[in-house]
Amino acid sequence: MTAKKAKSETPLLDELEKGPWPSFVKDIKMAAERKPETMDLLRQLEMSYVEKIGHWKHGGIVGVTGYGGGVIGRYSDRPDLFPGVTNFHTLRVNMPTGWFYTTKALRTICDVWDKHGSGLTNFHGSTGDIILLGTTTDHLQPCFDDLSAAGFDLGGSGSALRTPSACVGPARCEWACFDTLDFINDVTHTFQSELHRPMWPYKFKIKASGCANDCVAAIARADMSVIGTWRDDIQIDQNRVAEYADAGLDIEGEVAALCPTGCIEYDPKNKQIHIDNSNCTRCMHCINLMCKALRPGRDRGVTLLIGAKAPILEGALLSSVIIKFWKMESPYQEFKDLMMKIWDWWDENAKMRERLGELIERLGMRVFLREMGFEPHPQMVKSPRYNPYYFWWPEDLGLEPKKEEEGEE
Amino acid sequence: MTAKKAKSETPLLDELEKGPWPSFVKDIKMAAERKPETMDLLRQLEMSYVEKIGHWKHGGIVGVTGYGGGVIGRYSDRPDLFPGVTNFHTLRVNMPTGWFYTTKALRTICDVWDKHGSGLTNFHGSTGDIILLGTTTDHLQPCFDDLSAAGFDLGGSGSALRTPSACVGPARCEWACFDTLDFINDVTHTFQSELHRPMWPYKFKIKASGCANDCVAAIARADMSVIGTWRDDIQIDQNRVAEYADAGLDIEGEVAALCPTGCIEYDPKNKQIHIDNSNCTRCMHCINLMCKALRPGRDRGVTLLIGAKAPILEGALLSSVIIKFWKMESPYQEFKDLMMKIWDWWDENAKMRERLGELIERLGMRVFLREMGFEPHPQMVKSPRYNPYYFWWPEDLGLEPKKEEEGEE
Amino acid sequence: MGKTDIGPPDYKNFLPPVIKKNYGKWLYHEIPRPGVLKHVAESGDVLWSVRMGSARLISTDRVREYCDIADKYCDGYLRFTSRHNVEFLLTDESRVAPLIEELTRRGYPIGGTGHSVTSIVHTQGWIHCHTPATDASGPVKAVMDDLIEYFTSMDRLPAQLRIALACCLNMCGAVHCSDIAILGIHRVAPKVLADRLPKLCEVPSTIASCPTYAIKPDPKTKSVVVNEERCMYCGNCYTMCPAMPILNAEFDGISIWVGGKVSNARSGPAFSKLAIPFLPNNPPRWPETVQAIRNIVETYAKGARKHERLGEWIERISWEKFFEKTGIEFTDKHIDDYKLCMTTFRNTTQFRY
Amino acid sequence: MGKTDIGPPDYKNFLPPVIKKNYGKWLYHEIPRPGVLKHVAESGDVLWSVRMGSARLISTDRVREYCDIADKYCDGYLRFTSRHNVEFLLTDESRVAPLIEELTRRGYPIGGTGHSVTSIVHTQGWIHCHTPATDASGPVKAVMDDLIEYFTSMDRLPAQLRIALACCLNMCGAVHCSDIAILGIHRVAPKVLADRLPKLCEVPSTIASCPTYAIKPDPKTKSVVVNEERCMYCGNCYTMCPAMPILNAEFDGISIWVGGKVSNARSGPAFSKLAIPFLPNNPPRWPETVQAIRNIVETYAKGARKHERLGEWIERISWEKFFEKTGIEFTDKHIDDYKLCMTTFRNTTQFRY
Ligand code: SRM
Ligand code: SRM
Ligand code: SRM
Ligand code: SRM
Ligand code: SF4
Ligand code: SF4
Ligand code: SF4
Ligand code: SF4
Ligand code: SF4
Ligand code: SF4
Ligand code: SF4
Ligand code: SF4
Repeated sequence: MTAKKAKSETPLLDELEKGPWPSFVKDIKMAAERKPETMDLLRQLEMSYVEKIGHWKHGGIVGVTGYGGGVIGRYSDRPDLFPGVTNFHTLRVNMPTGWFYTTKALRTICDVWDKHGSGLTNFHGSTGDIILLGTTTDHLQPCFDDLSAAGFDLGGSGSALRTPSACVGPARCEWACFDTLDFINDVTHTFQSELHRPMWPYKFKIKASGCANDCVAAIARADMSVIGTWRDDIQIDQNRVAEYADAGLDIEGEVAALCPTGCIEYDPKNKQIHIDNSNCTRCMHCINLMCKALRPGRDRGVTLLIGAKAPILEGALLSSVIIKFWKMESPYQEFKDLMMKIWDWWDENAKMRERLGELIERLGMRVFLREMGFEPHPQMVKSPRYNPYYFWWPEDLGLEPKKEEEGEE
Repeated sequence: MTAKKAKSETPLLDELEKGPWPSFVKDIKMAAERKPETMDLLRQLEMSYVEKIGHWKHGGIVGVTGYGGGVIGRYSDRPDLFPGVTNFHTLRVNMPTGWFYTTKALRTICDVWDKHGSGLTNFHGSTGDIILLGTTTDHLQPCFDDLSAAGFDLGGSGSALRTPSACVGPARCEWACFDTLDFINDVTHTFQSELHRPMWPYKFKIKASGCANDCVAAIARADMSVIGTWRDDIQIDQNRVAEYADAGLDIEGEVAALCPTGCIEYDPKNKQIHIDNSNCTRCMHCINLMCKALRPGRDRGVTLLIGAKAPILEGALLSSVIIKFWKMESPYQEFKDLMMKIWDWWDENAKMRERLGELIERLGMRVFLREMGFEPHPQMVKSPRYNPYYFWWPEDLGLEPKKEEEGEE
Repeated sequence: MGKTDIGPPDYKNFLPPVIKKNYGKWLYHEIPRPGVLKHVAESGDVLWSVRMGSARLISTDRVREYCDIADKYCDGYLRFTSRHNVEFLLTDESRVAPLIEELTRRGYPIGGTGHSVTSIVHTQGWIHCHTPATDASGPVKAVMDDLIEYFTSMDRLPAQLRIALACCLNMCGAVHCSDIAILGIHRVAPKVLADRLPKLCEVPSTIASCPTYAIKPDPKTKSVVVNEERCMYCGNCYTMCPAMPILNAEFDGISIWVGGKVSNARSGPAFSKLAIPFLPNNPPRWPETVQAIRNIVETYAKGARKHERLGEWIERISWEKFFEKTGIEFTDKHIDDYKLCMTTFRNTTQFRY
Repeated sequence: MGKTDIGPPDYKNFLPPVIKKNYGKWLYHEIPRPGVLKHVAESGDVLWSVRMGSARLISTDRVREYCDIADKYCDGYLRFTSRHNVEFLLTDESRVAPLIEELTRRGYPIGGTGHSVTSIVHTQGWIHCHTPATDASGPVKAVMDDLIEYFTSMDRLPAQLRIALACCLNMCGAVHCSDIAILGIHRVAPKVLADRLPKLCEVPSTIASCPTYAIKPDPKTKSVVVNEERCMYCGNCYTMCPAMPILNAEFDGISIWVGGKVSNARSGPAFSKLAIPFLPNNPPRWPETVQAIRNIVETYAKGARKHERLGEWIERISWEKFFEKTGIEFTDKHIDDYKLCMTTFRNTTQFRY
């Protein structure tokens, strides 16, 4: 064993085979046993570990017929040393919504990938796709063809709709306030062209969580964040409340005292809780702690927030509320119409590589609301403006509207 | 009476003679009785009330010999109608620190002003000066000469140091953590030239409050805000605490529960309070409510904050902490040195009409700290940065420092 | 010619003896009744201060009247506060009641202490300035007439309530951090007097004066043009260049801002936020403004907990409830669209319906 | 050629029968032990989920192994979580313990539920990307090896703790809102390959790519120059233009960010804030990074109250105490100097010493 180590080509990486957490190095070696080219990935990576620098060239454009995305082109900058990864492109495969699989489906993907690629994958990419990691240019189209035949399609990349994702929702979670899976699956199928053919100023992401716990981090990273909520009262089973108390939960300290609006009153004598629902902001904390006793209300739907993104270019943004409450039911036409409207406006007005949130930042929320025909409401803001630099529409003053110049800059 | 009203030239303004709050209209009429020109002020104002628009021309530059400021030039745009206010300039007279007066001093000012001006004043302007409101160009120098002879001097205007101001402080307030009056008086005398001869990119304001209650609103409106504080423990007289309790103060609800850091524990049985001073942020709330029982600590000094200003141009700013704690004792040399250093840096780097806070916003706090030789500390920020766009000094990396290019833009 | 740079007179010469003696040695204070402060020194000495409202814009006659009163009751000592109230300073308790009586007889309001509405910090307006969008002294008089009971009492409000007025966006009062701010606003872009501009102003600095880059050079006229879509009427170009007048009788008026504060007590200093984007200039009594402020004050007084400043109350109940309870309409003007706007958007599903 | 636009396969075909039957009708859940979720439906049906850590970067062999296990215990049903853990889905309680036993025997960690450190969301790093300042899988492996006891337990932490890693400022994980974020950073300006740039890139769009306006045209070379004073190494120019490489073996490394969160529970979503500006790339085990994170985790675990997320804890104790307790040095890098910096400054005298 020690003898073998000593002769290893990848002594640094070998170190990462040890330890309790599953080792990607083991998996690369596993794949390399069947696919010798894949060993060049490990070798190149070892060189990176020694030199502390990456060895991939700036991505090139490769793809499959009919699509403008779904493939990330990648080339080694040392094909002389690592010919096996001279080109090593990635395919993004749209995962089944909610990341549910049968072993049959999974094995099918493995079969295709063993035929066409490195044998390495990511389950999953951080947008949610199945990442088939590393193949050559000539295998892209055949690989796609086989995937398609097996019922799989590519996900998004480039200036297109990115693969939408949903929390596990009604499939397993008692708090899902709408059908996240059906919704995302439906929307994904509706917007196939937007997903596969980049034609916008930049990327656009849609993510849906069934409740405010936001288990797909939609508010942090989706241009359109769809979050389940309700608008009536939290359902309370007082007997179950008493059971929690009897079981030793400190309802006063752990539940009531941590309610962000202080709207829970706990009566320790009768072991009952009273919620002032008019002040409840549906944050989920009390429900999270007492799921047997408390449930979301019955009148359920979603809150829509828009604009989240990572820092590049103008700084990170979180999504912000534009619709307080919508019923969200199949076939989701109202939502789809809204998406088309938003994309049209964005497409028309945005600069290259300007995400929706940045465009709104530049042109002003009031312009966006007006274009969408939405009424402003205080729930859209943490607080109203504190600078006095606000605009009046000519119509507000009974004057002639001016010719549109907004797109100009 | 009604008959007289009917014939009034200023029926709208006459309306404002009524009502319980002191009426400026009465005072203008009072002055006008002695100074007929002053009646033209009321007449012009009545025209403004009818037309809903001001009638003063854009200010012109007038002044007294040797000074670049202290006078605000003002001309009517209807000298044809209101010859009495054809020119109607204002003198800013530096108030005695803390706005304390003897009647003798006040009467002296009145005498000078009755001789040279409209007989109208503001006690005081919102920066703190005595405003002598309205005189002609030819009276400016004689008025100044008489004021000077009486021991008064002009305050600031233009791109200069503005009249510094202080809360009543140790003269009457049990919470003054340093001598606000002596400090401001001293600093004002030291920086007479900076006050009277505009030579900076824009105005600069200094205000000092003896404690965090900030009774001169320094943090909201002074480029340099000096706020008294302490760094040891709040002094507690437990007998007095008990007296408050006996007198019916809800110490738990009104004091402890409103402490922003929750660092007060109240023991209702013994009527004692315990303060965890390591978490006390010296907000003053508990002391404000129980001044007989609680007093600021004994090791007193100031916190320095910089950069406040009104919204023009780049948006309003509040001052922010740069020095956590300084002893602040006569002759305040360390403070004065700091001011010179700050002004030098600002003067060298600021664009026209760029306040200190805006300059720091543009060039970065790190540049300011480095120039001042201050160590960064977490108390300077509400929270560390959340964008990853930070700079490394070449020295941080062991590289050659680059040539200064900051002033360039 | 007068001596220059003598600076202000030494305040020490103006301090009453009791202050000189107990300077820096005050022990505690009480507010036995509205407008009356009783400061007790470590020595046991007592200083009484009687606080009285003032129009701020006053005649020398008025100042002399103050002096007469101070001579009669206060051995000639008085001061003004940072909010322009007058404080008569006495040591003899027995003269406090007669002083108050005389002040009241002369028509002066006594108060402004503790949980009250104190004087409105304000500015020049149509009395003396060139950029006002409203008057200063007039609206202040109208509002204080209306709120007088809040000045002369200390039991009608949960906490102190500070109102300020500025007649234009220069904001010469500290209105940007007031419980309630009254702010004059313009609503149409400045006119460009193209013929006079090249003579009166520098084109580059005029262009640079605009925070929203609405001003562009006009090579034809050697003057400038304003892109009205981008102008938010701040008036800064007019400050820099007299050939760009912005005053407009038809569209100028008042906006109302709420929830600011200066003290560090409990919560830190905070900016005031927009409550009402526009109210008309309606001299002499600005009834819409008076009524709007009374509505906010009363709603606050009814809803807030003890010691809760207006802004602290709103933070607790939420802005949506503030708009609901006051009945004030929420508009697109309320939503920030200036540089820091993204920090004001609601990035959470947490809200009240 | 394959059919296009067929979209993802219908997830309904992949749901186990118990889910199909109880879809949308779940009543409550319990977490009987770390890594095991018990969901009870209104019908009384029970679904067991056993959660297992995964390297995410896995071979098809590994996927087939998962399948074998799922076939053996779960009638062929399994899923992955939004954080790349594997969940085996069963209805038969009696098979839960044997499943766990087998997984453990095969060396898989079970956990990631409740108040635990779950899998680290991460990115490509040196495995597949062109802009990384560090590797992804390597640091993740090193950190998780070290924190394994926090993955497999639920009683060591006050609340859930979410770690994410991104290898460059593009931040392909949601690292900007993580309890702890590991972020690869560059620290020197890109080199300009002036000879190749005019061929490979558009000059105007290269200039426009820089958020701090550090790039200017260079008429001489028809290329561009970088003002190094203004460059903060974001790498966006390199994304746009391959002729501006930014990778640098000597100066690239890792920064650590803390206190972000995504859920709306109690407090709203929040960005992570800078804790440690730089740690060196030290493969294969990045000991400085591992140690820094352990220190933060332990300090938090010791100090926070139950249910308090890392950021909620810091908000309560203050940032100054965070730096004091963790012993992390506060530097000028921590002070924001980008667009919204003024909103991060301390505008109050309220602080702890
Ligand atoms: C006289 C004056 C200082 C001066 O140098 O002139 C003053 C005097 C006192 N202030 Fe003040 N404050 C004065 C302006 C201010 C200001 C500035 C302003 O309003 O522009 C503030 C900040 C306002 C803000 O936060 O927006 C101010 C915030 C306070 C506070 C903090 C209250 C709070 O809870 O936020 C206290 C504490 C208290 O009232 O218990 C205080 C307390 C006091 C005490 C009790 C201090 C003392 O022990 O003597 C004085 C009497 C208070 C009273 O009137 O009830 N003073 N005080 C100012 C009187 C103004 C007036 O005529 O109304
Ligand atoms: C007289 C006074 C208002 C009053 O009625 O009390 C005043 C009056 C003027 N201010 Fe002011 N400011 C006055 C205190 C303030 C304050 C409050 C303060 O000093 O505490 C502020 C906000 C604090 C600040 O400085 O940020 C203030 C912020 C401004 C600004 C905006 C400055 C900024 O950086 O945002 C301008 C615009 C300018 O400088 O061009 C301005 C400009 C002006 C001008 C000179 C008009 C102009 O555009 O040139 C006004 C002359 C009016 C006149 O004709 O008499 N005034 N000005 C105050 C000075 C009296 C005194 O000396 O005691
Ligand atoms: C399986 C998964 C959804 C999925 O579609 O894959 C999921 C499942 C559950 N989440 Fe989640 N969450 C999942 C990602 C998330 C995320 C997203 C993320 O981390 O990137 C979040 C937001 C994280 C954040 O705030 O930074 C998230 C915030 C929560 C919360 C809020 C906790 C809090 O106090 O902030 C709860 C409530 C709770 O734990 O009591 C919750 C609760 C739950 C419950 C109890 C819901 C239920 O009744 O079934 C599920 C089991 C929780 C557990 O593991 O203890 N889930 N959950 C995700 C598992 C990730 C993993 O493998 O570790
Ligand atoms: C594969 C993946 C990381 C992973 O290992 O999981 C990834 C990889 C890349 N991302 Fe990403 N991003 C991935 C999810 C994300 C996410 C997370 C998400 O989608 O939820 C984000 C943050 C959310 C957001 O969009 O704001 C993200 C923000 C970026 C950005 C910055 C975008 C911005 O507006 O701030 C870039 C830069 C760009 O687009 O030029 C970027 C660019 C890239 C590129 C294409 C590199 C480039 O500059 O062109 C990377 C290709 C790596 C490679 O060679 O394989 N990637 N990227 C993720 C996609 C997998 C999937 O489809 O499931
Ligand atoms: S977001 Fe809500 S509904 Fe969806 S899985 Fe998480 S807790 Fe359940
Ligand atoms: S959901 Fe949140 S806000 Fe509503 S009662 Fe429960 S803890 Fe309070
Ligand atoms: S700021 Fe403090 S010390 Fe000065 S008067 Fe106000 S309460 Fe007293
Ligand atoms: S001064 Fe403020 S922070 Fe300190 S104990 Fe008193 S109330 Fe608490
Ligand atoms: S606020 Fe504006 S209009 Fe009023 S005095 Fe100040 S500068 Fe003049
Ligand atoms: S008023 Fe303000 S926004 Fe309008 S043009 Fe002038 S400077 Fe620009
Ligand atoms: S974070 Fe940066 S380096 Fe890492 S995968 Fe994304 S784009 Fe590539
Ligand atoms: S790395 Fe970023 S900041 Fe530096 S030049 Fe390139 S785009 Fe500009």
